[in-house]
Amino acid sequence: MITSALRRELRILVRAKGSVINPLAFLLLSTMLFVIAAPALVDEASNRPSTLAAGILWTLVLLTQLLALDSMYRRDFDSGVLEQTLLNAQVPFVAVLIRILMQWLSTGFIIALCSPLLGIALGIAPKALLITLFSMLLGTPALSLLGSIGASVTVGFNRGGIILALLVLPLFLPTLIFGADMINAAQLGGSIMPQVYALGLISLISLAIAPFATLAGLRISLEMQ
Amino acid sequence: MITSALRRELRILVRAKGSVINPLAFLLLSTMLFVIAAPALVDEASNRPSTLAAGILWTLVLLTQLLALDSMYRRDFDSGVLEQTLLNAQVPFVAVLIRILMQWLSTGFIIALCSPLLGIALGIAPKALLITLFSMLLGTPALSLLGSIGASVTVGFNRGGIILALLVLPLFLPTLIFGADMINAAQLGGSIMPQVYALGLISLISLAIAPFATLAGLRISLEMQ
Amino acid sequence: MVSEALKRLWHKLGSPRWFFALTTPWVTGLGCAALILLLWGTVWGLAFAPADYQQGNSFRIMYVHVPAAMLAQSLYIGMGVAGFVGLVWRMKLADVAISASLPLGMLVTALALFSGSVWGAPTWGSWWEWDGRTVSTLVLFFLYVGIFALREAILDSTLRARASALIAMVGTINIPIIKYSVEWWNTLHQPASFSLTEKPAMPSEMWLPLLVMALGFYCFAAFVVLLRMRAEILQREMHARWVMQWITERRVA
Amino acid sequence: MLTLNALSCERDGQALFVPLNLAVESGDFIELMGANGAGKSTLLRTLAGLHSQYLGQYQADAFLYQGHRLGLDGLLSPLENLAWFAGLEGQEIQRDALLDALATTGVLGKAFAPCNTLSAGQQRRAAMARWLVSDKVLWLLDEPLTALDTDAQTLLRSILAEHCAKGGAVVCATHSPIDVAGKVTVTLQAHDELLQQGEAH
Amino acid sequence: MLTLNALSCERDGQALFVPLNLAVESGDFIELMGANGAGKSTLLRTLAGLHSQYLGQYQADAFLYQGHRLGLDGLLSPLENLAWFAGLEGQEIQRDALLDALATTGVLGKAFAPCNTLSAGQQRRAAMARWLVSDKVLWLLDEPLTALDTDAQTLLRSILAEHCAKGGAVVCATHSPIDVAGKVTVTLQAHDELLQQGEAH
Ligand code: HEM
Ligand SMILES: Nc1ncnc2c1ncn2[C@@H]1O[C@H](COP(=O)(O)OP(=O)(O)OP(=O)(O)O)[C@@H](O)[C@H]1O
Ligand SMILES: Nc1ncnc2c1ncn2[C@@H]1O[C@H](COP(=O)(O)OP(=O)(O)OP(=O)(O)O)[C@@H](O)[C@H]1O
Ligand SMILES: [Mg+2]
Ligand SMILES: [Mg+2]
Repeated sequence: MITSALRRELRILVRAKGSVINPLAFLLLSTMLFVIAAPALVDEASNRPSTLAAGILWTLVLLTQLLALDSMYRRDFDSGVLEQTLLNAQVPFVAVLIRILMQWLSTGFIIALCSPLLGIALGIAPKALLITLFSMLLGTPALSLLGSIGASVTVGFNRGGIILALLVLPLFLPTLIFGADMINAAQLGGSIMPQVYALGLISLISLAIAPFATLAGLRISLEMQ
Repeated sequence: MITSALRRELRILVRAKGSVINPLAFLLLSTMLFVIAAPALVDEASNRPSTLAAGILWTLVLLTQLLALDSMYRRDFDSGVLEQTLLNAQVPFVAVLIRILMQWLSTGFIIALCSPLLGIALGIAPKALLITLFSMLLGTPALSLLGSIGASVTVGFNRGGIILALLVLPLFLPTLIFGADMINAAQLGGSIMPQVYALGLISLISLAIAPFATLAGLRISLEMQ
Repeated sequence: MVSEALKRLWHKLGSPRWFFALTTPWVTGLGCAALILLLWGTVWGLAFAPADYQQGNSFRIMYVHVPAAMLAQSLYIGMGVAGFVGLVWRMKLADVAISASLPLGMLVTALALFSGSVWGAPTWGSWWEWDGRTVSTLVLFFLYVGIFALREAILDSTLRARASALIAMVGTINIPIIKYSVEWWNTLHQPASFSLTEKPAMPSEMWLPLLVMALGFYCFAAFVVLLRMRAEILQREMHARWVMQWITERRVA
Repeated sequence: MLTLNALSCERDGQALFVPLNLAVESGDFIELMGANGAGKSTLLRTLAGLHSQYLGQYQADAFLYQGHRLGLDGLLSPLENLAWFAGLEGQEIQRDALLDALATTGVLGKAFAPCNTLSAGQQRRAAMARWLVSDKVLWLLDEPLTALDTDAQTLLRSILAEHCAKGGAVVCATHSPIDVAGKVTVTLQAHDELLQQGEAH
Repeated sequence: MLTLNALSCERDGQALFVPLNLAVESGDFIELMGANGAGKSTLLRTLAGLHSQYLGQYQADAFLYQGHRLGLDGLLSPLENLAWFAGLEGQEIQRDALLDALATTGVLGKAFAPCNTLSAGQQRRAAMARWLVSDKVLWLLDEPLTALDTDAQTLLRSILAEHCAKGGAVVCATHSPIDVAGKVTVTLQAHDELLQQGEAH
């Protein structure tokens, strides 16, 4: 069951290439917008380590993730694939987990890989770039996991996008805070261990809650038809 | 035809209350996230007028508009209302214009009304708050108009959200630049007339292009089925 | 034996009719208690408590602000618990409770935010400061708004109940995380010039009225929630015989 | 009312069916049949101007098109949908006339419920009510029998027959024959079938 | 295989139809009829566990459910969809068996095309192929005749008959009768009809 589900996800990823490239492109674009709209930002960063940059980067990652989450279950819901999955999967829990994993791979993971580049653009101190990558790797799973809960409940709505934002962004807050903080700590040369523990803990708690809550949410959405 | 179309739009607005409240809530939320992630922003603003704040405010408005745009034609497309509109409307042009007007009223207009509040939160100088409102009123119509073009072309895709962003954000750039600049000019006590002309011109040009381009885009999307 | 009795009690608890009958006498009691406590606390706090040696009279906003902020959190946690009960035992009453506390919770949170800002103007010199407590209250407000938006979006009552129960529950699990992280963030970035974390060393003439006000707020909340729950029950069970009976009895009386 | 001149629809540059010649006059009922994938839906969309890849020519009068997507807004009730549709065509809206139409198609009981709470057949019936208030003479219908119960099927037949009798015309893709007096059945022959028979073009 | 014990589905707290008692055994073919809005789709969704508002009890064996939404991913080809579905159920995937199934339902020619480029009937046929590879004994089908051409309708009948003959069971909501030997027709009677007849509960 796992291999065939993975194979399907990979095929869809390849066919709809957009799903990998687009979040990244959105992130790059909005970073660019920021730099254009607020050039003072980078100016100041060139003088001293910018604690602004880390916050802006993480916020943009959050918003990107949000945009990508909206379509997480929509296609499967509309086509009836979702109902077939929940009805026929040997272990629906695993099916949901695979979906979340793939969502993370196609957004959070890719974003993490490119984050040092964005860090440079925003003026994060070079010595903190690796930590930037690391904070993204640690934090973005929580975004995909918690986001999945919101996406599952709102997939039945036509105007889901923004209700999703309302439900999910408050939950993203701790990740944002610790993520940005970790980068800043690295920039200022302090210890990053507390933030590492915090981010790890958040991701773990999300992992414990999200698949069950998502399943419940999907069941509710399927009843809405 | 105009009255019945307006009546329908109003009814939908009332039934799906979210469409008015949600963009606003998203904007408030993302502003909050920003300030939380980058508290240095407001700290610095309290000392001297912040030229960052205006840019950030306008960027967030852009992103909010983007989120709202995704669902602009989606419901009508999926239900077949769109195809009936284009086939049966006495003047499809007017039908599209009404749709854009309502989209603006439920996003850009409301956002504009609340922009002074956000300005306060981001630390824009009090004397520039009215100009902030004014710049939003002048600039957001262009966002709805240009955004409508992108939304019309991408409505047939499942993963429209992010492709839409890629298509539309570059078009939004001039509005962003002049809008942010107008607020900054007001903060620094300079003349704002050049920016007023520029924003007005952009909105007018968009008004001239957008309905036709949207119609063409919708026709293309309808052929995709 | 005991488990049987417990089971029966549990079953009864789920019955709106039983709840309605049980709470009939409470309404007036809670209403009166709220009225008396609020009046007493207000008069005491506004007229008799001594002025603060630093803040003068502006500190009196505290008598609204602090109870409102406390109630805002309690109501959300209450909703989370109701959500859990509703999801696990499919108890209809749980959703009645959520729908009854939601608007009040939003209002009270808004009140805490508003009174805080009004208080901030003289003490901090600004309407808004980004600080641990202000942020977590703001986030709480958004959590309320999220559930509200969700409820608005779902037409079917059963599904609305399940969805909002789920989200309320997830939100409640996250509240400690959010609170902790926000406090951490604040301590790292904000100078502690206006820290609220230290309990102000207040004379008892100042905090006793606060206690009365807080009790008053809680009684008032219980009163409003109960009233709204009862109204909701009547509406949902409109066609049930016992509702008809209740209405005719009231007419006669 | 509708003329097809060696019309053949294309998908991805491939002609779908053997070119079609047809002249539909007032009062005609054309039953469009053909195997799955023969191109019926594509042909109807072409005639409605929603598909622009085709060979040959056609010319059509003012028409009403009913595809697989019904064109009902899920948030609005059937009555509101009908009112909007009538307004769209620039007709004077008479609430009673709209309710009459809904009563005829048997969804008066759901006239005020949001359309997304209607069953499949009820939605179809609501869409049918729209045909009754429209003043278009040429109807292009894609599988209108879908989801209709036996009563509604009879009703559909009588609505179509009446429309033709009043001087309208109907082109209707369907898989089960619809008994309307004087109907003409046009069967689309898939292009690759033709190729298989060795009559390559 | 499937037993219904005074089962009646609810929507918004209102019972839809007169409570139903039914025992479906291996080999049974149940044709579920009823007016539009009687509650056929809701009943099938309830049996599939997708609708939880109901009175009474039911108990069902492992089943296959086919609703209005086909459950085909538009980006994947019929073959890929079939392979995914088989994997989901934990079956060993044999590509040839899958292709055979697609050939049986007549969409071998489209086996490698993305499903969203298939016509309505072709998509239905692809979904039918899925029934053939599934090993579920109880089939719950909602209007399976929709969009099928005459060939496919015959095919559907024979597939259903064969499934029953092999010891399976079918519950099938439909508006046009399906000729399968030994079928039992259950007609849902809407609850409000009952009320109108004065037999209030
Ligand atoms: C919008 C701004 C503000 C917000 C959102 C806010 C929020 C809160 C919250 C959440 C609490 C905790 C209640 C509890 O114990 O559960 C609180 C308590 C309190 N707040 Fe505020 N506050 C704001 C502004 C202020 C200001 C300006 C002052 C005065 C300088 C103030 C003074 C207090 C005091 C004295 C307490 C009680 C502390 C305690 O007992 O631990 N607050 N506030
Ligand atoms: N999502 C929904 N919310 C509320 N009511 C609904 C919903 N879907 C259907 N209904 C109502 O429930 C009843 C039964 O609907 P259902 O779809 O089960 O009927 P059906 O027998 O399948 O009809 P059809 O033959 O038209 O497919 C209808 O009266 C319908 O209005
Ligand atoms: N969006 C599309 N892109 C590419 N090809 C398509 C598309 N839609 C349909 N086709 C192909 O065009 C052909 C005709 O499709 P069409 O939907 O017109 O058939 P139809 O006669 O309506 O069939 P049915 O009886 O199944 O409804 C089919 O072979 C189908 O595979
Ligand atoms: Mg077709
Ligand atoms: Mg049905």
